[in-house]
Amino acid sequence: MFTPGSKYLIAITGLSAVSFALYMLLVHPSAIGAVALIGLLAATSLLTGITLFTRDGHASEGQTSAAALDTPTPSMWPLVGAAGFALLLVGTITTPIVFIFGIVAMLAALVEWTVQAWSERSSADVAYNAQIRQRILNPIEYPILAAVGIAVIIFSFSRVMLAINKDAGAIIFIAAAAAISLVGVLISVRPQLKKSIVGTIAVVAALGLVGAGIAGMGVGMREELVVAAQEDHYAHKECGAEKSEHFDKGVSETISATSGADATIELIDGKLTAHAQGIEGLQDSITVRRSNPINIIFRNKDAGEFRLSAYLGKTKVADGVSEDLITCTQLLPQGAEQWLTFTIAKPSVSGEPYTLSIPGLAGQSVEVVVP
Amino acid sequence: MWFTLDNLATAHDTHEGAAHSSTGLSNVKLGMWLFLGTECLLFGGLISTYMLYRGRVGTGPRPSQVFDIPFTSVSSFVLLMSSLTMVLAVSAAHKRDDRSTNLWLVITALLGATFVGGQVYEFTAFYNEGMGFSTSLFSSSFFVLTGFHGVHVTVGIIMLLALRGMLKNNKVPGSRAETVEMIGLYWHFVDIVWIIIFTLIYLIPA
Amino acid sequence: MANIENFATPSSAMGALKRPVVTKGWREWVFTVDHKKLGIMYMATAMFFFVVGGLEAVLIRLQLALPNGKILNADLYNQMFTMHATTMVFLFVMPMAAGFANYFIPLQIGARDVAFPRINAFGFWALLFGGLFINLSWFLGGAADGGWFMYAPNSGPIFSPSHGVDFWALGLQIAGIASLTGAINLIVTILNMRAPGMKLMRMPIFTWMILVVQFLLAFAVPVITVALFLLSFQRNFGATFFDVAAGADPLLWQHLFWIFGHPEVYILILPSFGIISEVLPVFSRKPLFGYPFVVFSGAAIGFVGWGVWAHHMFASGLGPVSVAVFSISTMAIAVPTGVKIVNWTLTLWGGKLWFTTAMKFAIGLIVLFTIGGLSGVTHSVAPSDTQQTDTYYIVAHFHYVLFGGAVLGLFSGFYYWWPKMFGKMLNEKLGTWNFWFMVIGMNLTFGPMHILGLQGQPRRMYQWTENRAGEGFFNLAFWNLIASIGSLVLVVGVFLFLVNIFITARSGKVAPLDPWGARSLEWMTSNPPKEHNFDSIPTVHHLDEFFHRKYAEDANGQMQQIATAEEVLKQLEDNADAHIHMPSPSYWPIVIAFGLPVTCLGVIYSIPLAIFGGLIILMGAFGWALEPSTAPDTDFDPPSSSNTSKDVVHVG
Amino acid sequence: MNTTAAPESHATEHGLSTAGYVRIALILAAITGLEVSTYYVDFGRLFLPALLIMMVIKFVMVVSYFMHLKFDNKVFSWLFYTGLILAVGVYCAALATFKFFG
Amino acid sequence: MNHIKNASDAASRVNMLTRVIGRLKPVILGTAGTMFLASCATNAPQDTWQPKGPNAQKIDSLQKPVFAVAGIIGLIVAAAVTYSIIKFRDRGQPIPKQSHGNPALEITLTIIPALILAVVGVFTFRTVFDLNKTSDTQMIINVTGQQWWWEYDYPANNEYGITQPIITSGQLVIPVGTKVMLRETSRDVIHSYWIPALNGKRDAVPGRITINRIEADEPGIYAGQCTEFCGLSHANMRMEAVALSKEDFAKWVANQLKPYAAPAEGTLAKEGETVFLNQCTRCHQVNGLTRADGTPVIAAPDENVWSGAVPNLSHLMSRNTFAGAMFDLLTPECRNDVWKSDSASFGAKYLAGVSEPCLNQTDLRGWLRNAPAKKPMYANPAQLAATGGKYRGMPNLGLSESDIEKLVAYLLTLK
Repeated sequence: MFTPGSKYLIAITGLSAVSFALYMLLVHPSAIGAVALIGLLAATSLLTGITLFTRDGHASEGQTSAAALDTPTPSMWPLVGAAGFALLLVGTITTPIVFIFGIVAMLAALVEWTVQAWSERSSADVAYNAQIRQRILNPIEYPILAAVGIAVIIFSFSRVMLAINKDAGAIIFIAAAAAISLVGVLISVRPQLKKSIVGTIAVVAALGLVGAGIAGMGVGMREELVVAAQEDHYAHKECGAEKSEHFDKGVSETISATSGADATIELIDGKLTAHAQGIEGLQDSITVRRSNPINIIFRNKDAGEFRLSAYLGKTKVADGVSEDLITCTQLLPQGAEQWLTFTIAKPSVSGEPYTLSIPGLAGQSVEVVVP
Repeated sequence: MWFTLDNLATAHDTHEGAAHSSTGLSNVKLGMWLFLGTECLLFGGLISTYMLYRGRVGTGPRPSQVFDIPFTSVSSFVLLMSSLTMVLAVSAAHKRDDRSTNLWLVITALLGATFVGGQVYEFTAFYNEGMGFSTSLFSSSFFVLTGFHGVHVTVGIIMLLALRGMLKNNKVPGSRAETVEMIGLYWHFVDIVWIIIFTLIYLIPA
Repeated sequence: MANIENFATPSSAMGALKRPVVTKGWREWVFTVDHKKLGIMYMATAMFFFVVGGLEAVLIRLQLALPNGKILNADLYNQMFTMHATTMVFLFVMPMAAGFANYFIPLQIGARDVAFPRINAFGFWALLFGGLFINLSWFLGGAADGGWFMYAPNSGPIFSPSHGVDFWALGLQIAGIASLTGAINLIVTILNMRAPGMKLMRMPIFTWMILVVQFLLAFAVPVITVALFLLSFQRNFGATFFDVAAGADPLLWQHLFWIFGHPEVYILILPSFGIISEVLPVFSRKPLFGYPFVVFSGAAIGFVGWGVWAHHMFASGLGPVSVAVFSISTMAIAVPTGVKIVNWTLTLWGGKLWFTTAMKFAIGLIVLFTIGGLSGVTHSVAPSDTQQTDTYYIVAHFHYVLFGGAVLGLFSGFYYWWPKMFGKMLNEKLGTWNFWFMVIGMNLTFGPMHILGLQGQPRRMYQWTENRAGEGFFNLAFWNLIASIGSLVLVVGVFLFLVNIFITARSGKVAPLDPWGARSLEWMTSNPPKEHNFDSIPTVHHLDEFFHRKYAEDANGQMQQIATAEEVLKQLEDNADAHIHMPSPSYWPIVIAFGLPVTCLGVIYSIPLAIFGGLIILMGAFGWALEPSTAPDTDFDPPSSSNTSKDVVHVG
Repeated sequence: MNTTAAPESHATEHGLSTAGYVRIALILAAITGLEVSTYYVDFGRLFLPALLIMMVIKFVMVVSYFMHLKFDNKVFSWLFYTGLILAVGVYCAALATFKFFG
Repeated sequence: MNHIKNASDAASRVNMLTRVIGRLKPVILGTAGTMFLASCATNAPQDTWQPKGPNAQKIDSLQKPVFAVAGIIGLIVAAAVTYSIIKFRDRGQPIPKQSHGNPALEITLTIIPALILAVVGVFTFRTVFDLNKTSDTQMIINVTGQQWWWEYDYPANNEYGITQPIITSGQLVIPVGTKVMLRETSRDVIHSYWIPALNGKRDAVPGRITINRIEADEPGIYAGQCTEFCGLSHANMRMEAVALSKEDFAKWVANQLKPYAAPAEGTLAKEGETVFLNQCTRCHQVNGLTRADGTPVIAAPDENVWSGAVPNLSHLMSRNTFAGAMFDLLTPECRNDVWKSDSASFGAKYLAGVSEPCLNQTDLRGWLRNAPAKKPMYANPAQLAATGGKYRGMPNLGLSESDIEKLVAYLLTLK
């Protein structure tokens, strides 16, 4: 009991399934292609399912075709489909985004057009046909439209925020929220407000947002973020006595867990002392395991800002050239503490000890012994 | 998440309506509150993970180096206001004032979308400052916690808009007021989670 | 033009698709929302996984029968014990209990279905697909190999490079969704849909225990959800949660896992407690001794169960304060458990005991669970636990609890409720054989493990060596062999049950209306129950309502029969409700549930597939929300004769 | 819409009047402002307790008024607060074993 | 089912039975206990009921009474159930009174176990804190687990003559009567250190340091096994604790600190040293070993193995085991000789190390020939994508038989 419509859809579904399988198996699959084909497959199988399930919806051709064929309604979907195809072609030679837009537009056109054509043939009654179209497509259209709407708002808004500076951002953010709320209040307290005015406000706001979003995209990110991305300044530690502009900015945290510390290193009265876990008293050297992340807590109890710097031996950068391996905490103000984790793989050799020291404070160091 | 969506339509499943139930309460509402109770344990777990890991930064920035308190304060404020508009929608629904219900639902959704937009901005900015998903324990747990919250907000927005569409087409099953109220409960829950996140994660330094 | 009118009717104007109208053949099961059909499907699924998990167990025991076993290699062995535990816990005991709950809760509280029938159907399909999804990993590069506790960092991408752990984590996530929805559904059902007059303290004890279990599930599942998300994010998206080099603390996983995992233990055992608390009174011919105590001890176990999780971590270096506190709280939970055992024993005391197979299993539970409970007390003592944990002593302990407790209880339930579900009596003679093979087999298998453990054989070893087996005739080699032989006896026992099902289906005795002289509401309907359960909802005046409708005290204080079960039922039928609305079947639960494993496969292999799965779920959700509330014909006409389960079908 | 009555006096079956809700929202906004001010003004030792207390107040207000828990059947409160208290208790205990609070 | 025709007859029989049972109770209890003990293996090396040090002893004296109490309660329940089954079976008696319980009895039966548990709780509490006491520690040893072996390093400790850190693996050597603190951690996954005769287990958690205390009363060798599931060869991750008298321990320390002695020129062992330098020093460290040009050899296990460490072989033949204590370096006869010796002669036998006739050639050669075949490890180069090409265990080096011959000769010199 297959209607011609469902046969047609089954065929398309089958074809898209085959092409998807072939694409995944034979062609080197790319995410875009896979998404496109699987989208096609999803859409066609959904339509197939719907037509199959609703064949008891009086949509059989014989009953209604004669009447229906006389009343073709104007449709924008062929146009959308064509535009989608154009975008797809443009996309293949420019950027993948355009390609995806093209695919999406074509899919949407395919689905809408097919369902529209099918529904128009289902009876002679236009209202009934519209209803049947709605019945099938609304559940698909609503979520997609909602998702697109949300995505546009989120995307545009975030582009604007990225483009302007932090302070202006906060102000614009609150202004936007206030505007939305105010419009809400306005409409709410003036029930006689005309629909057209509300519509105009909505369209203007939407256009404004999208325009601002595009402008924001054009401007790109604010300079400080661009610089941050280029420099990656939190990865670059400066382990001497200098005060790094970024790395040392705003250290006031204390560590929150102390369960895994091998030793606590404290700076008190200009002296560096070690307290190894499980050993009573203070030591001037700690024995640590090789090849194991060593967690050390550095606590600055002296006035002034100090950092703990760990010398971890040398590493070969090229034949005959080696470099000191050093890691460090940030500059810590008095009373602050920070976690330092490092790993030493090779045993200590006499004469070249591994050490923990305070840059700018001579003569104070804790030896790290690795058996 | 989808469970909540289900509330759009479950009212008619309960062949014994609220009036006949043993407690005199609606099944859907009882289920919804229970669901929110279980969500406490979900967010509790994520928040605890963050609390445990917030100070553990090997590479990359520490919390205080990236957080932008003025911006986040505005975010919190926006979400708080959306709670107000949501409650107005619920209130209007109970008064059978369709126009106001629709209006406040849309306004709530818009405020929610602005919030999520702000979050997308925040994530992008953090990423540029060298804080990727895998950078440190702090970054992983931060993104997972706030990301889960963001997903909850997004689901809420979708539900609000879907509800708006269904109201338009008269397709809301069961009592409309109750359906609006259920989505309202979900939305407020997302708000109270943010109240906690804002204080514990942003305002209290690691 | 007539069509328009059709569309304008409220029921059909709402949805994109009509609800299924054909309810014959496979559609009867696939699109059903009937709690009884779902209950049976839950049980069938669970039984299937019980056999799978049992075969895994047998392979494990065969490997360990002799020193340096060669049947499995180390890798396969690790997968085997991981999947054995996962299957038995998540895919056998939990779904089996869910099946019993689904089938009998509405019947026991006098309801016609659960609160959210479609969610109920979704829950079942999600569980089935989740279970199949986990087991799919066997064929796709190997199953999970980190143990069911999946301790980090051994579960990380470096130490477990196959996709097994991915399948495991995502599959449990799916099963977790099923459990969570099921829990919310059953709690609402129990709270809201009780028959008139059924106060909380008149609810059957099985219903009570299920209520406690569902609360535990509702609050415990989100915790494992968090843990599994963290694990999946680490394995699939490069998060650092358990990456020790980045400073992570592996104990985080242990806490999250056991905060879920300990309530989980009670989730597994309490349904069986509920079952035997139904069975013992029926076959002792007297009410459950101390009903309120049993109820409150169940609730107490539920509460205290949240405060004991760290006893699984006594050896992990929590520090003395935590260890001491959790040690004490663990001892505390023994008290309400003890209360239950006392009450069961006192229910037998002074009764008129009828030793049916169901009763045998129930009594077996009392004794064997007591052994498991007491061995549990010995390692609530934290210092002893550091000697016993991760040895076979623990394996012995929890198998006495879970096999001697949970499984025997479930089997008791099979024999007790089979006539109710299928209208035929399971063969009692075969049942007795089944019982003895299982009990002897289980004691042979798990009893020696006490000795193995106390004499120092650790768990999870793919081989053991004679070097550490000691000397003498009764050395560890001997006990390992005995345990393996016992497992085969156990297999025979379970096989006998399957045979019994088969024989009963072929030529079983048709069950009388009230074969056991039962006491609670689920027996106040035909065998099997009609689609709408009760022709009229009974009004409840007593705990054990059915019994009190059949018996009353005479002047001498002796119980005398005042009505037969048939008469009680007749009375209900005579007052049948005129219009009974039953929920209509639906296409969407299975569609949404199917979207879940597709999405998860996508997470593992390719994101486009995940998007596709997401689309299925989204479409399913909208179809769900927009489908009409009923199928075209909804009204049900009252029955004309008593045995009408066949004629009455219509769920509209 | 009645915009004059005090929130408490106008508590109906479904909660407050519009003005009542707006009032609650204003209080919440004010508390949020106060919270944010801790970032700029040094509260000394009061910092942590003050923030936590304000958080709890906001939480409870939203739950009680916006979510109507105050006006609704106690069963809902039981269900929700059971989950909440369980979560707080269990997770705080877990964090305590990591020496989080000391 | 047999139907007993005469109910009163049955009842009297039952009564007699219960009386007999009551009289025999102590006998039954005693027999059950003895039977349980008799049904156990003798001399099981990891028996948890054979404490050999004060820590394990504390646990033992705490748990034995608990076992006894649990056993008695179990018997009472079993007896009560059995009695009910016999006494109250359906013999046609009328339907019993529908009594719903007896609150007083219930409360009593709730309070009694609660009291018993409270008593147990008090003792548990004390023992927990007692076992966690660390202030009187006399010696510290770092214990590091990795897949699938244990490394021990002894920080410098002048009191015991340890002038510079000692590193060893497989066998932990401690002086008797000394309170030793083990600081445990792991380089990869969680392991658990467990010598049942000396103390309960304690997990070695990566990123954490956990503390466990052991002390042995008498010289001897105590077996243990990793008890936290740690992957493929978890079953093969064993360890032994060797307790030596204080004097013997000093000798052991002195031997460990002894500098490297190169084999004499022209011997097979010298050729073995060359093979070792070429094949083994990528990962295995032998302290003091130098290349031909005199530069010290420093192994780089971190570049080849995921855990970043492999056993240090400096004094291999002073140990009795290899490959994570999975295999013995001694032949079964020699091993028995050491394990079975009394505490007086044990020290000397252990310190003798491995001599050529005692060497377990089969396993050692097999190991050198193809290690992954002897012990499951992720050592297949094709499966190392996840670890970036690093091994998790010893790979198959493809050594020739003559190389193996030479290596064995060389290894025998590492006393």
